[in-house]
Amino acid sequence: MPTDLELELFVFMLATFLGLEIIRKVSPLLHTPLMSLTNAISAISVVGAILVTGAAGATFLSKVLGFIAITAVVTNIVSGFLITDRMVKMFKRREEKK
Amino acid sequence: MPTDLELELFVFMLATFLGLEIIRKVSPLLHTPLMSLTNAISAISVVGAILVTGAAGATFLSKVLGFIAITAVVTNIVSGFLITDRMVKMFKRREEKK
Amino acid sequence: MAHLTQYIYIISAALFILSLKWMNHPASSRRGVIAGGLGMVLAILGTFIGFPGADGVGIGFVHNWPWIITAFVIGTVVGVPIAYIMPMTAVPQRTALSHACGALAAALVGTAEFYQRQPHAETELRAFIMVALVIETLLGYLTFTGSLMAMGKLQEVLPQRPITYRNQNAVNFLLFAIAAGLAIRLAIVPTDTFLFPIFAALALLFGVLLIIPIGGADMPTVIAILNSYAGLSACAMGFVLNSRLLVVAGALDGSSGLILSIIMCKAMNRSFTNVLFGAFGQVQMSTGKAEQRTYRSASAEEAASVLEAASSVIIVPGYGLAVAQAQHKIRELYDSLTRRGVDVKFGIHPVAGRMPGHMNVLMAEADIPYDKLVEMDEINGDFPQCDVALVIGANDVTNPKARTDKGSPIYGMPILDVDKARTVMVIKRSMNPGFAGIDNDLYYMDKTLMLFGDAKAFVSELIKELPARVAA
Amino acid sequence: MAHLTQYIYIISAALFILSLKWMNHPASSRRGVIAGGLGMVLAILGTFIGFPGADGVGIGFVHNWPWIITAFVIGTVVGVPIAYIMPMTAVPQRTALSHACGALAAALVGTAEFYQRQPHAETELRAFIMVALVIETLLGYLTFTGSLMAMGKLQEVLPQRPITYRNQNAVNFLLFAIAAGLAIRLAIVPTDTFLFPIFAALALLFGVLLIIPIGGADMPTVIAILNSYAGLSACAMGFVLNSRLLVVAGALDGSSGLILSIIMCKAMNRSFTNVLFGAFGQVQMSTGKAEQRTYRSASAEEAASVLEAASSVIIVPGYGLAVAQAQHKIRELYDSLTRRGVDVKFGIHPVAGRMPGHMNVLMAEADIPYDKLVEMDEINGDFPQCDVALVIGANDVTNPKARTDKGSPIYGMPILDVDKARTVMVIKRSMNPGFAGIDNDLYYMDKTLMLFGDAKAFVSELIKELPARVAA
Ligand SMILES: NC(=O)c1ccc[n+]([C@@H]2O[C@H](COP(=O)([O-])OP(=O)(O)OC[C@H]3O[C@@H](n4cnc5c(N)ncnc54)[C@H](OP(=O)(O)O)[C@@H]3O)[C@@H](O)[C@H]2O)c1
Ligand SMILES: NC(=O)c1ccc[n+]([C@@H]2O[C@H](COP(=O)([O-])OP(=O)(O)OC[C@H]3O[C@@H](n4cnc5c(N)ncnc54)[C@H](OP(=O)(O)O)[C@@H]3O)[C@@H](O)[C@H]2O)c1
Repeated sequence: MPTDLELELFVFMLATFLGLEIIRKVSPLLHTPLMSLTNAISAISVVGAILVTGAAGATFLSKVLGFIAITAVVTNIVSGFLITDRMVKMFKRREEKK
Repeated sequence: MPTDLELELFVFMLATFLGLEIIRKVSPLLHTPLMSLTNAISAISVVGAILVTGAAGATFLSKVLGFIAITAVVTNIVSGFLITDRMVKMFKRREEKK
Repeated sequence: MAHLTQYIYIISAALFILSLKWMNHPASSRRGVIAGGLGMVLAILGTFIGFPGADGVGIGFVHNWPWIITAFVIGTVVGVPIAYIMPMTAVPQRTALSHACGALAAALVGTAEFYQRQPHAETELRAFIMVALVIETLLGYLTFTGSLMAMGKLQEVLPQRPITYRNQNAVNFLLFAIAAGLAIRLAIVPTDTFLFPIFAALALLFGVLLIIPIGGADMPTVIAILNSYAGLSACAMGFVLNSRLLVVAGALDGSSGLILSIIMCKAMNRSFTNVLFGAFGQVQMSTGKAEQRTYRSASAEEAASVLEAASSVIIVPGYGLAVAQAQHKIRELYDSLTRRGVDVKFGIHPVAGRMPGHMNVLMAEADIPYDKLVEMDEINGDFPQCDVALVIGANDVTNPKARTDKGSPIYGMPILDVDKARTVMVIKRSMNPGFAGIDNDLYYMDKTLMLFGDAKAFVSELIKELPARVAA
Repeated sequence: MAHLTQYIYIISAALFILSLKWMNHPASSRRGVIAGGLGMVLAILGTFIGFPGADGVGIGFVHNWPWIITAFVIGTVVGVPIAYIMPMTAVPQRTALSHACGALAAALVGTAEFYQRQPHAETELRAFIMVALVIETLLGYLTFTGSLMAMGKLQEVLPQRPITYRNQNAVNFLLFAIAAGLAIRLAIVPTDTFLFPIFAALALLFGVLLIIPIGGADMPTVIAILNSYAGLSACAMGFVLNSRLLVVAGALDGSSGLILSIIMCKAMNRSFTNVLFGAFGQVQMSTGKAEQRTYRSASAEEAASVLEAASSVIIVPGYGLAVAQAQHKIRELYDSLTRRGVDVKFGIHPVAGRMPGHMNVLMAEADIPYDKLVEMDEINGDFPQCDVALVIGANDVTNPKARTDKGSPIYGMPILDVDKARTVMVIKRSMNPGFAGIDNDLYYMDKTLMLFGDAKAFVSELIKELPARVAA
């Protein structure tokens, strides 16, 4: 039976190929919002931060580090998605007003 | 801990996205070789056929079915890769002879 | 060793992905085939190395070597000649045959697993495994017979025309419902072994019934769909055996079939359901007869003089060229015109021929450089500046009715704008319609010359006329 | 509930993938952002739902709620204003800051796991987990300080110019070697806890040292590379926590950073190593002084009359436009010219500004329709037919030396062919060179008019002149 490492490596391989394919197709118009979007997505480490902080046997150190980590990534999540949204909303084909 | 099903579904999801991205980019020139190539690749079920036939406790039925299965997919593997190779070798940009 | 196998599988999956990636361009396509082959060899070796022991884990030994080796030998002995003898015009049939083989293998492995695991049904045939297993066998068996039927139609062993009868769709649906019912029952009570043969037989039958109402000319789309099913079946096997490699390879195959069938349907301006349940070819066949209209025909000699006077020619190959196996003659024509300083290009319609990309393979086989094979969207701008459009065995893909006649069955299908060329010449054997069974307005235009004859024979004559005229 | 979580994670990963896929076009990009946000919310909810019990499996409860909730509240309270107050010209700095936050979080989680798991080091800090863990913390800490440095340089809090000293690369390498050595030691003997703080400190220091020799103008490329590192760090966390969702999201982020940095390096015709170790900006700064050459300058009034006589204008925005925050004024200029029947387009160079795509965002912010923003390769064919090329705060990306002068540091970098336009007008404050520190031959051409002044102020004047002239 495959170990966890082997499973994760498999997934990593697939995800990297997929990432390279998809990102290559992103319109150059949108490279700046793309960067802030991927950044917001990589704030998925919030999952790890919650697991560390909320664990039953969390030490005080874990709680403090986890607390800082959650604060940092939640800031990223909130500001990342909102600012990306603000950016992409600006892109309009035809001028609406006037 | 995730079960096998959950792991495989995850992999399936990734592989399907990846497949759709990659195939969409295949040159229309090569759609016919593409079909025979993917067909050769899906002969990976040879792995399952070997596992069934070569298992320690394989029943006679398993051996017979596995035998037919191996024969069928090995035919696919051999003819699939060779004929695809024959096809793609035909595509030349500049004429070599003359 | 079992761990080594897992790493080998990761490499093997990566090679399969690279293999398909490299098909995006002819220059890298050969590398793609080699990567795919290497991935397969690694996967097979890895499977032998990592064989589980009697206890299901750890290092073990492969049993029943004689069976396995014999099967490998037979498969190789059969496979090699198929690859080298098969003419390129028969590629669609070979593809259908190999789908049948692949699907059969998946179905048989599923069947073997089902019986083999019976003694430990409780643990080894749990609900999700049984669901995957019935999907694997259902798709496997129906794709097996379906692909054989498709092959028969393409090889013209079976009748090309759709076979229809009253309530056909209802009968098919009922059959499918019974098979699905048995599948559900088996998934819940995997020990009902007596149901399995009935289930398998229904799946086999369903594959046949699914294909008979579909016309021969729709077989290419059907093959792509069956390709997809075969892939999904291998994928389901991956779920049963808990093998990611199988899941990935199956998913790649499945998405490839899906995308190719979508491309074909789009190029024909039809929907999936229309292909699968439309019995398209037959219905239209009868509407072909219209009032007598006049056209001009010409001899090979006249045609040669027109070609010689031209400075740019676009050749449009179609299904008739494949039927006549005229690709090598066309290459001679191309050479002979190019030598005279004529600019020759080929206009390739995505569904010309009997498989997507079929014309490209035939032209490549005849050593025509691939940068001369121009896709529809690109070449359509060139027709108005082109002196002669030479249509060889193509019909529907040049029919201007697709643009203008809302009532026509091909209305909306994108076509090659052959009618915009200064002169049009059409090589075909008669005024008979093509696959869609409708008259082609192109043939009745003032600037069109009909060149009657078999594509191969007529092109040979053309070639003979050309140097003669230079000498004169 | 733990199973439900796994399915939620699958959906969440699929949403992230779709999110990036939909960024391929502005029309679907909003959907992309929403999908990404939804994926994130699902992932967070799924984590709460599936929290493992005290025994590590089964249903459990989240502990330490007050800590978690407080952190969420603070994060939200800080994040919202950042998103709404941040001006678009400061996007590069914000991106650097958020890389710092993300990397810090990954590093801290890794650190916490390291100490938390010490009691069960045998089983929970096995070799492969420790390898992943040291990669996570190494990349996390160095990206944290590196990104802060990058932000400082972009915000011009820190000196822009590269700080170099003798044997710099040797010192950096030595430092990295020590950190790597400690990492290996920790991976082998995870109970050597006293080594961990030293390791972390070295990683933090290395992040600083890595960035100081890089010039401020190279920060955009550096940010993309750090983006990649932050992604890989999240990925490594996925290996430690055995979470596929983290692996996938991290890999997506990692490949995005990689591809963007490759694009930037290509657009500047430089290599990775050159960016990271070249101390490029400084060396060139001194070569800027050449013999006195003559150029023509013009007033806003004269410039306005040239613009009015034109029937097609291509505006080329550059870094100076961002500095001057002139995007809204340019929009007014665009409106005013368009109203007069002038055809106005924008020529966007991939590395104009301080981030890939930076100019597009600024122009979009000013409501300029995105079909008027034309990429370099497409617009270059239009310059010869264009009456006026109006360069606003751009310099290097228009320098013809890149095409002709093999000795120039920007030789080979693809540029906008501004010099092919009938008339060229350049708005900048002086004859000073741009980022590459070299003279721009464009300014000395007979057909070039220099318009000296701050971009925003000068464009305002231009706009004022335009209606006045119509009234006259
Ligand atoms: N490629 C695909 O993937 C695909 C898939 C599904 C359906 N189809 C359908 O197939 C059709 C393909 O269009 P097409 O224009 O290539 O073919 P077509 O419309 O079927 O016409 C072929 C023509 O070739 C002529 N022909 C047959 N044998 C010949 C010979 N030996 N020498 C000279 N001419 C010969 C026939 O006319 P005579 O009998 O007068 O000689 C016929 O009109 C389309 O309707 C398409 O929708 C294609
Ligand atoms: N975008 C990216 O991703 C990226 C990444 C890495 C490096 N870079 C580099 O950045 C450079 C970008 O090229 P570029 O042409 O956009 O910029 P540039 O070559 O740096 O030139 C900017 C010009 O704007 C002028 N300027 C500055 N402030 C101004 C103001 N307030 N009003 C008017 N003009 C002002 C400056 O001249 P005065 O001082 O005379 O006014 C300067 O010559 C390239 O060399 C590129 O390689 C870009």
